Amino acid sequence: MIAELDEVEVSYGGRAALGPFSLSLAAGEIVALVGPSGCGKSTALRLLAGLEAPQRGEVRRDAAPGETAVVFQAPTLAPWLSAAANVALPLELSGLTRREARERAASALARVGLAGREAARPAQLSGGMAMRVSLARALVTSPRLLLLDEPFAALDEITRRALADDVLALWREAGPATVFVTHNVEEAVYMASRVVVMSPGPGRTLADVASPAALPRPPGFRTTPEFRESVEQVSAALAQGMAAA
Amino acid sequence: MIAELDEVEVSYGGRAALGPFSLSLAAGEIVALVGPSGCGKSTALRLLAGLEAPQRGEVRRDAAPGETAVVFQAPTLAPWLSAAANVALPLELSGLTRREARERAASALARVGLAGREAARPAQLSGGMAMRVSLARALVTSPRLLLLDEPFAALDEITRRALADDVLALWREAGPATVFVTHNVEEAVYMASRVVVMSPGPGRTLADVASPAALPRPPGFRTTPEFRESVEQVSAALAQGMAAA
Amino acid sequence: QQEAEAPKAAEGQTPIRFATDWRAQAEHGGFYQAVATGEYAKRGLDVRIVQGGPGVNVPQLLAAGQVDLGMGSNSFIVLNLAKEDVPVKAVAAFMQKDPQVLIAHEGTGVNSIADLKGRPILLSDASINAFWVWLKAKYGFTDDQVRKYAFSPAPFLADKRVAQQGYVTSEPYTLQKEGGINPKVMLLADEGYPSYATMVLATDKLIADNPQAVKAFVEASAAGWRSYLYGDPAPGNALILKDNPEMTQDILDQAREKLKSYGIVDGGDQAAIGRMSDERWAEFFNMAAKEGVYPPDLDYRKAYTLQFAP
Amino acid sequence: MAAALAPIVLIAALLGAWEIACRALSVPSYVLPPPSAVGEALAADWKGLLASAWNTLAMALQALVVASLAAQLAALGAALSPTVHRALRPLAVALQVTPVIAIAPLVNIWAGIDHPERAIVALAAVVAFFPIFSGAVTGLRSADPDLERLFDLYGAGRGARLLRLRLPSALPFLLEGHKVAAGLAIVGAVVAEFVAGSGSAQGLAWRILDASHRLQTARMLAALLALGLLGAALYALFEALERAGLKWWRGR
Amino acid sequence: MAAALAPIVLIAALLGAWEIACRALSVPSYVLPPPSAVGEALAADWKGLLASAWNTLAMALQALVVASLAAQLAALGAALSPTVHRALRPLAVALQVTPVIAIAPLVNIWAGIDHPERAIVALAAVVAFFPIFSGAVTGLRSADPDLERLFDLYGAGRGARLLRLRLPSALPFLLEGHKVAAGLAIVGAVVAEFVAGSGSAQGLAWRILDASHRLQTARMLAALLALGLLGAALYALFEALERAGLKWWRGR
Ligand SMILES: Nc1ncnc2c1ncn2[C@@H]1O[C@H](COP(=O)(O)OP(=O)(O)OP(=O)(O)O)[C@@H](O)[C@H]1O
Ligand SMILES: Nc1ncnc2c1ncn2[C@@H]1O[C@H](COP(=O)(O)OP(=O)(O)OP(=O)(O)O)[C@@H](O)[C@H]1O
Ligand SMILES: [Mg+2]
Ligand SMILES: [Mg+2]
Repeated sequence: MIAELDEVEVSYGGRAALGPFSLSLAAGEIVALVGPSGCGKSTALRLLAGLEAPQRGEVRRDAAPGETAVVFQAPTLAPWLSAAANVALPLELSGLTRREARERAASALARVGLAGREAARPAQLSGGMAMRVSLARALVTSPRLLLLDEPFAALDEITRRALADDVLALWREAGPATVFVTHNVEEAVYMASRVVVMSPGPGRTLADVASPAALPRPPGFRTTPEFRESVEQVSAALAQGMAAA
Repeated sequence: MIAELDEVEVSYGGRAALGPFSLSLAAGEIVALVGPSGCGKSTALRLLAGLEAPQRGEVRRDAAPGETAVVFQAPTLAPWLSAAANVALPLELSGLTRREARERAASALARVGLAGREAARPAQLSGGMAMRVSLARALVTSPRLLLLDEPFAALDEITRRALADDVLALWREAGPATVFVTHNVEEAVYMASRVVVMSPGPGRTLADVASPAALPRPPGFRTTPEFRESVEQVSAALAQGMAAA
Repeated sequence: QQEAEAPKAAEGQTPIRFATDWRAQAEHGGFYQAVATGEYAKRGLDVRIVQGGPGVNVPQLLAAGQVDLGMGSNSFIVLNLAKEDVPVKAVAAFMQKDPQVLIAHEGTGVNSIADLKGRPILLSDASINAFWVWLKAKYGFTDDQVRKYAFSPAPFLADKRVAQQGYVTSEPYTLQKEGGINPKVMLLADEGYPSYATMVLATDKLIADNPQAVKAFVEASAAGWRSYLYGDPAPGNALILKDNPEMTQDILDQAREKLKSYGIVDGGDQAAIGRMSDERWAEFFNMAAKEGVYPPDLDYRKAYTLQFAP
Repeated sequence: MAAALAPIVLIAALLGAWEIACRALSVPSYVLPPPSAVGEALAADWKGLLASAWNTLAMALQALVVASLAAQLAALGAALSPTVHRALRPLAVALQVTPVIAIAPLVNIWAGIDHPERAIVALAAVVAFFPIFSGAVTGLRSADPDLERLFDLYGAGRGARLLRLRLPSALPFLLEGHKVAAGLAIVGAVVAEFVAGSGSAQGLAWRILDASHRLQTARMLAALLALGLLGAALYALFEALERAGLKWWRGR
Repeated sequence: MAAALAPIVLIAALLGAWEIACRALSVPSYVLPPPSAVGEALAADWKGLLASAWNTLAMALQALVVASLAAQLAALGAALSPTVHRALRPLAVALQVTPVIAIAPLVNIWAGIDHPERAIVALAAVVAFFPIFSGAVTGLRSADPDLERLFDLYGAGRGARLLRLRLPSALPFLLEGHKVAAGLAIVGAVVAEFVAGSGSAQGLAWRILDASHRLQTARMLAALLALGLLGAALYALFEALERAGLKWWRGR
């Protein structure tokens, strides 16, 4: 167990935002979080990262500082740093030499399709590019706990699939426990070992759909009937939750 | 003709970002813009809005100030105003009384599923909620020219489809010439009378796929073979463009 | 508006506003005494004293008509007015000796002003083009001796080599009381420094329009000074303490004592209170003009009038 | 709790060290009196000090209000028209670098010898003007460029843009400017009193100056302490205002 | 072009009105001389004025450097430890509200009677300190909260967080603080020269005071004009710096 939410509840200014909600994340697991807009997915991610504390319930984490990487829903880049410097930042903070950090940053940027844009400032990048820099910064540190908040939302289908495979490749190498939020059900089923469907309003668990196949995915997985069936199952849970609200 | 880009080229700091690119938008048309991340879609939208001038080529517009509405890629809300006040802002600026503006804003917020959150500040909203406020602000003015930059990217499938139908309903009422950027090919084909596919790098037009059916969509349109065919066509053009790069 | 706010004169009295050059102190004692003992009222004047301060420019107040009469601290100030063609004249001098002193530490080999040659001296900005000119001319002092005096004697106390300027009525007592030393005090006037001090300035217009009022003011002030120095100073002191709450009785007492013992006001001759003379003005002007402070052809006589002086 | 005590402990330690140093080195009290002497002066004078401090505070607050209004009006004018901006900027800077003592005589004449408090307020306002003006000018230009673009699209006029976009965007800079200006208004009121307080003004300034001339350093430090407390209180007020303002502004 | 001329036209108009008013009302020149008289004084004195202005500028720049270093160090200390912050803040405010004239004698003693320039720099630095300190403190707290969260996650130490997040985030506020402080350093140098100069020192303060003592108001205004130009030039420099700095900071 790397991280666990145990019947947590969060509210802002008296308005319930999440829960009661539980989620347990074992080492090497990939969990997809899907649910309607505003149900508390980002909040759950912040709890898992230890950036916020719940009003009720408990959060248990087994990751030291520096072992967690997060991609926030909006690209959170330092405007005064180049793309490469932004990506190199966590490496430099963890003690790597500047040169090595920059080298690794450059290769991480190339991996997300931004070779040649190392020197660009965040303000000079398109929305999708900025999000990819943010993703590169998370992947470059080889974290034990990886938390991704809609990392591919601003990306076209092809780039999206390429990056999904990239995250899976990283996962094969280092095996970080991963939670990612997505609105794309197919993506959720393709990438995750488990898909957690949340209800609207203050989000609770509606369904917890295990993957029909082991990770990494067999080739052609997206076209198998098991895949379609899981997608149907998740979509149905989602639709049911929203209809009930 | 409401707006037209005529062989425009844009570059930033000597690096080509768009073009040469042409796009002509007739009254009452809905054009979807799809293309890989960083190809210049947002740039093209800014040109159409008259917020930026191209280095080469010409932009022609036939919309007075106040007749254009834009949803930027990131929700661009005033942090010091409530959701309702943000939406009411363009109305108040166009001379409506405060009361009427607030009433209309409230109904626009209800339309995007944010009834009851009128008083919330942008910082208290989730990413998808903020984007919906931004969309409500654009729709509330009944513009002649509507420019949407990935308005549904941060939304779940169900909310997304509901809002797409909402935009189409608005279009039926007021018939604004609309350009919207999306990464969802099915959405593009479903909503648009024409899908323009852009190439990577400095974006050019790769394909211009007309809709197989008239707007508004017949019921069950998403399951027709014509729909699937158009989707295939657009996807193929996209994949081809990226492979060539 | 000015009219409405002008002080109401008592029945038949001429209202006079008199601006001093500093906060109320014993150096203004005679004027306060004259107010307190009714010397002005007796002569048909309703006098209000307006205290000065660091930013109060008496000649400008006079020129702008904000006050009727003002105090001229020394002869340089009065001649500066003449040089700039300000239509103002000195009508009486209530200090025959300028109380300006130089102060040095005891036991540093300074026995007279001449011994200060080559030593650092703390001088205020206003002194540089005033008595410093005289010192340079008479003793061969040079500008590189000058250090800034901001009216705190602390830097003087901190450094034995240093000398400083001062008023005979003020700094020596401060140094004695707070600094615990008995410094060497040298009065410039005793070495022949020819400046008057504490003059009464009147505008040419007032002199022309209402010479009786000026005359009455000078007479009453002289009476006030006589009473303050040789009578009971309590009424004047009470007014001073009221106007300047920072003032204390001991400071007033010692200052009055110094004014008397050094003969500052009357130069040793009670009858001379308020007096000015052409010779003394000529002497002063010739000294200053020789040092280049004024053009030699300046008509210094327009700076004063002997019409009212006793 | 321990954290709240820390500054008190620090200050107590500083005072203790000062007292011991004064006694051990037998520093003459006109150079630097020990805190105990300052305390005595404070105890002896506190009534007068309180009255004077109140006087100075009243002047400073009036000056702050005047400066705030004038600076914000000027900044609004500058924001409405680049021409006004170019014309006002050098004047504002010139005003900032003009020493109070140089213009005091003119202001004294203008205010009239019977209204030294007007002169004091005017001079202190001159001192406090610039940080608010500069903050307002910078703040009025700091709006989110994308929001500016939206206002372009809405066809918003200059006035509407100013009131509904630039002014609220300027808030953080305005708050910062006022925080700096508050202290300047106080010191401005004191300095103005030095040079314009023709007798009837009874603030802290004359106490400080007189004590300094008379080498009564303990009395001077007591007055300075009162001034410092005044400044700290006003600053704390403005910092609380800034925190609340920013919280409101950001919406969380 | 027309826009560039506007301020010149405005200033010319103001000067014209002033000249006419002076002549029409025959204001005595020692109260307010007409601009032509100021111009003459300027023409007659310009060499000396230039030298004095240079002198004052040199003092002001040294003071600004000292103030900038001290204020930023203090702000960094405050950012590293809330305790230091709580302890420093009231001291900084007290320093801001302390009138230069009150501490001048002490500073004079400390600097030594033969080094008035040290005293001037120290006093002017005291005057310029606060806006930089306040701007730095505010700026160091203004980092994007999400970036702060990322630094939490990276397990960044206080030092690293300060250097790599808070300091760069503070840049806009630091620039604004320096802009305000630049003018204060100049006026601080002038005031310090009033109270701590070497009597014969040749800064602008001496010229202003001397002219004022001699009732040569035109000469005084010429010196004030030189001071204003100095301030405007320094301000323009800092504004250009601010613009360039912000452009760099934002990356566009
Ligand atoms: N700082 C805050 N203050 C007040 N309310 C907040 C705050 N942050 C989030 N909320 C509220 O908490 C709820 C959950 O927000 P959260 O961001 O977790 O949603 P989400 O599931 O990530 O939505 P989305 O898919 O739109 O990003 C929302 O109703 C939101 O308005
Ligand atoms: N202000 C700017 N300065 C420099 N370069 C810029 C600027 N704005 C955009 N660019 C560059 O222009 C190109 C096109 O950007 P644009 O935002 O139009 O892309 P996009 O198609 O909208 O991408 P996405 O789908 O990721 O939002 C990108 O390479 C981007 O780096
Ligand atoms: Mg979210
Ligand atoms: Mg874009």
